[in-house]
Amino acid sequence: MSQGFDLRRIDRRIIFLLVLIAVVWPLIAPLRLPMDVSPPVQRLYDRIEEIPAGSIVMLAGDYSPDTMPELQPMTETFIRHAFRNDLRLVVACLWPASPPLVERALLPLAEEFGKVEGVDYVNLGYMAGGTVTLLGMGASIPNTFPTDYGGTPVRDIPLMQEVENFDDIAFVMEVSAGTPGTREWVQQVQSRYRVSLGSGTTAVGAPNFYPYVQSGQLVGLLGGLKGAAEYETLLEYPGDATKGMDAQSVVHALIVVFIILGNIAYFAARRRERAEAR
Amino acid sequence: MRREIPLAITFLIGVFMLVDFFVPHHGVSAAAEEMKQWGTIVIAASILLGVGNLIRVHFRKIRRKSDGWGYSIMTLASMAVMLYFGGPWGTIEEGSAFNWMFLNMQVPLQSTMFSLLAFFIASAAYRAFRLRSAEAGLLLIAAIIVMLGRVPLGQFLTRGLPEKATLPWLTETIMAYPNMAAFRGILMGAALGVMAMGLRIILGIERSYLGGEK
Amino acid sequence: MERTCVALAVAALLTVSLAGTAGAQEAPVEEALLDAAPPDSVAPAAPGALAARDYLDSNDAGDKIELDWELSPDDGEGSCDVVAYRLWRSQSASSPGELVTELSPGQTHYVDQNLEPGAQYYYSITAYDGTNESAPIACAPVSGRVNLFQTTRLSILVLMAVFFALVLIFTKLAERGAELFVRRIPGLNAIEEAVGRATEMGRPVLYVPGIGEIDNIMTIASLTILSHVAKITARYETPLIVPTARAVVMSAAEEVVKQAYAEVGQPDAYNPDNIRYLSDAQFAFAGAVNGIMLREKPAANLYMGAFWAESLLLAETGFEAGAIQVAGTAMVSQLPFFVTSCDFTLMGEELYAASAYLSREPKLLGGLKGSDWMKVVTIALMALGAILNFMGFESFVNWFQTQ
Amino acid sequence: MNWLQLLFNGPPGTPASVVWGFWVAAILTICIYSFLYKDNPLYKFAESLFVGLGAAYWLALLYHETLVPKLIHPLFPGDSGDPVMWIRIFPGILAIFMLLRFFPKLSWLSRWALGFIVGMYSAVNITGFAQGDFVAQIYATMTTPLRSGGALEITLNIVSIIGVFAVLIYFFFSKEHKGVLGGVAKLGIWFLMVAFGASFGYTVMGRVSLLIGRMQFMLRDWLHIIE
Repeated sequence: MSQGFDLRRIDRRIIFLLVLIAVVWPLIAPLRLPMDVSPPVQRLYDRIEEIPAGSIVMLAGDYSPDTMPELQPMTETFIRHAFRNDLRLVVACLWPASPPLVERALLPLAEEFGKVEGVDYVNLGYMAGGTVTLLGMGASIPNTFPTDYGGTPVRDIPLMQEVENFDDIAFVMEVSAGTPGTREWVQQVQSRYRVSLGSGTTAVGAPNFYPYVQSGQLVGLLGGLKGAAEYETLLEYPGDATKGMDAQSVVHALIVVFIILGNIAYFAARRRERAEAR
Repeated sequence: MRREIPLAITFLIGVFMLVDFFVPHHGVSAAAEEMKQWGTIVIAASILLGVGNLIRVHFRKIRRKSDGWGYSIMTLASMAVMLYFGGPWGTIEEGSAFNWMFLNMQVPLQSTMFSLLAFFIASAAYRAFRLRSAEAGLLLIAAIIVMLGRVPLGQFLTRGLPEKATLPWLTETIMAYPNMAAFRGILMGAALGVMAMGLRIILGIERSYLGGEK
Repeated sequence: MERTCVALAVAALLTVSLAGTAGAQEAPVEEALLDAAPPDSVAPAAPGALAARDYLDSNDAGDKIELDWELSPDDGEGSCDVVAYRLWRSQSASSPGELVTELSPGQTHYVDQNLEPGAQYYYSITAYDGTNESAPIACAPVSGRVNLFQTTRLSILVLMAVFFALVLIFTKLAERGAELFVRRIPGLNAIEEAVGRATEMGRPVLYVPGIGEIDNIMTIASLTILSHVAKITARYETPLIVPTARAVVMSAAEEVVKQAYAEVGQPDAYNPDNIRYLSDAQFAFAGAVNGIMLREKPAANLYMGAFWAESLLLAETGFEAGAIQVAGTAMVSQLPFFVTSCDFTLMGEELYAASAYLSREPKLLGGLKGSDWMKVVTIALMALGAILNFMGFESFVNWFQTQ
Repeated sequence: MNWLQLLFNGPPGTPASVVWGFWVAAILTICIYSFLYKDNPLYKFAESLFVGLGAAYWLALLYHETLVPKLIHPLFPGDSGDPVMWIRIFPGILAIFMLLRFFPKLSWLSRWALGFIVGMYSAVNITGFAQGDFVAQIYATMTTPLRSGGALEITLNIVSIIGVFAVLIYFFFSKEHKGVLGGVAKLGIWFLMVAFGASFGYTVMGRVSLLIGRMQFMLRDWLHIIE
């Protein structure tokens, strides 16, 4: 048992160091690996392309800083997509941390595209209540969000004169990190009010939502940083997600190697123990 | 009476919201809409309750000088400072001190906390994820395909092969068929569980949420 | 070209929204508009046919009318003359009535809301270029019908009623003491073997009830299983360590374990110091449990309840320490880590089934049996539907479409 | 030299508050990462800060974004010209009841508020799950295309219908898993394992992405090493 070098006894901190190197090195010296686009991302992009200019779309930001690296690129790219196609944008959040995070992407992009607050876009901010808030929006968005993020009453906002409920929204993009999130939007809004819904989620949540993609309840799905990078590729505007893909590749390879090595060490040790026992 | 009234409220509001789902009449939907607005207010109060509880726990820790009470002072102090900027008299918008604290303190703390998991998962990959059975083997093989196929590396490794032999195609096929089927089964089973629970709550069979008899 | 068109539309909408509210501001905006588009006296071509119908195929409160029209030839790619469509609504055929809304170019769809159910409305639409308006295009009068039931949701109501009936019938049967068969969950055997091994080795058993709150159904199910485990450890006189992350869960766990020890006649073997509150913070909790694993060397680690990201920290250390590990959770994202690092895992509904099996509580059994037979109904329906759909009989399948 | 300039002043035109913000964020990031070496006071300090800031943030947002527009303004419109919405007195009372939990003698009243939201959420969950996760999934399974598409696609579609059945049967507890039923249940496990494998891969991806995001911040915004 004690003979020789036992692969299983490596200090965790050495593993941590290897992971750190695997992340930092490709960030400093990019490998520029090729990028493919998966069907759910392509379908989401195509659906947004079909929306006539001038239509009102909604961005639902339901995430917090912990999942920002995955989801902020989706928010940014969707806003860019909407502004590029001259869609008007309403932002509504069920998570308290979302409004300032969306605002961080929204304000510079509005300036870049020359969009006017209150006319081309509005950030309605946060509202407590989760699922019940969604149902309230189904009846009346102005009653559910009486003021925007800055506290302006919605009846004083020109864009909101055209928005009563989901009948006036051509498409909803839900950027979701958990509950309330994609599942609640599908159940309460897409199912109940016939809304065209697309979603960007954390990688952890994405596999759960494939049934919704197959059934058409979601028109498309961005899963994790790779989904965000594919979306950036389609928009021909590589951002943080695309830049992170090389590091992502290297760390994945490292973890696959760890799993294989770990199992080899495990089975070797087991065989040795059995031999000793005999 | 202390239990009967809440149970009656639960029953009435529950049945009313069910009716609202099936009956589109204006009389129902107008009342239901106002109810939903009330829901957001009462939920907000319940969140206040949670935060209040947190404050109470830390005060208690400080008073009793229990383990790590110094950190509890830190927690309450940071809370007080942030509330000083963002309370009823303050402002929370872009450019405010409150916003600065959010972006430069809360954001890095929270996102770094969860990025620790990247290290932990790597360590567990090396030390604990084992092909201990045929089932676990199937799991790990699918995991490895997806891990490689969902990053550009997978495309790079299988470039030049026919489309249906590439890792990205294989990954998407796993996701869209067996993965989809299994999650649909889980979804439907979970839906039944939630519906049965909802029924028990509305009918007052399940009342553990009301807490113990006092 | 398209860009300027929309910019114009925005300017025009701005005029409209400002008009009336602030007279003083009217002039500059008007001027800006004049700068951008030289005044003309030619009205844009009228939009194409307008169609109005009761919204939701007569399935709503009757207060919404859905309108569709075809674009004016001057919209978009044409001469870019249209800056807005103006939709008019009237209660009589003779007058255009009031302006409902102005819509941006490119739009061909609108839902008019908050109308009086049953009243008859006449709609017309014009194309507008900022100064001139085209001839109105009208459509036949339309009214919304009041409905008392959403017929598209009939399938939901029927399936719900069947399911609820099953649940209530089985609950009643269980209350009356009927023998309701639930198969033994293999995970329970694994738990008992693990506890047995710990006893043989003379080392403690570690039971982590997750980090969920007490109202989490996984935590509740976990406490039922804890009671079962406590009875075995009490009989074998094996120490049982229960670390918790929530103060309320700790007191509940204390009650459960104490009672279990009393029930098997070993009240003195109960050691309150072994039920511990460690920390509310996720990673701090995981760190403290790992400390227990390394110091007190439990031979069996049981993880039952709601787990989040700390799952892999616990399972990794437990695996390293060489303990037998059995896990159970319905947190789907954590299941893969348990499956690959534990000897046995209760997956999803198995956790609830195990708790119903052990407690024999009527409400749990009723739910479990009701769900079971509903699954059978569902599979039969889906198989039948898929076959009928394949053969081209769509009416049966369409009954399940709820939109 | 230039790099030091960047580190302490940022690119030309950057306000000092932004540069300071990066420094604070970077230091806190390092405090958290110190946990990887071992649990230590720096980590505990950062953690307690995190808890306090998070609670304060939530309180402030609740007040400004929910309570003011929904409850306080409707009841006390001041000179804004809006009419008083008297009906909002009722949720106001329920909200106060909820907070009475803090006073042991009156805490039973909080059950009224609890009854209200639990009843509402139960009903909303019933209809939401029934429509979106149950009937809609039944319909989607029935309409899985079996006549269009290539042979491979049709085969995969049949496989996925069988997969749904097998997983549902795996979670069927009213009969012993023996014979045919046992075989189908076994098939169900395989489907579950492939799905959990996918879930595993995606979870790894997600966790790694978070680390990449942090490193992008450290290397770019703070240290100016990468673009």
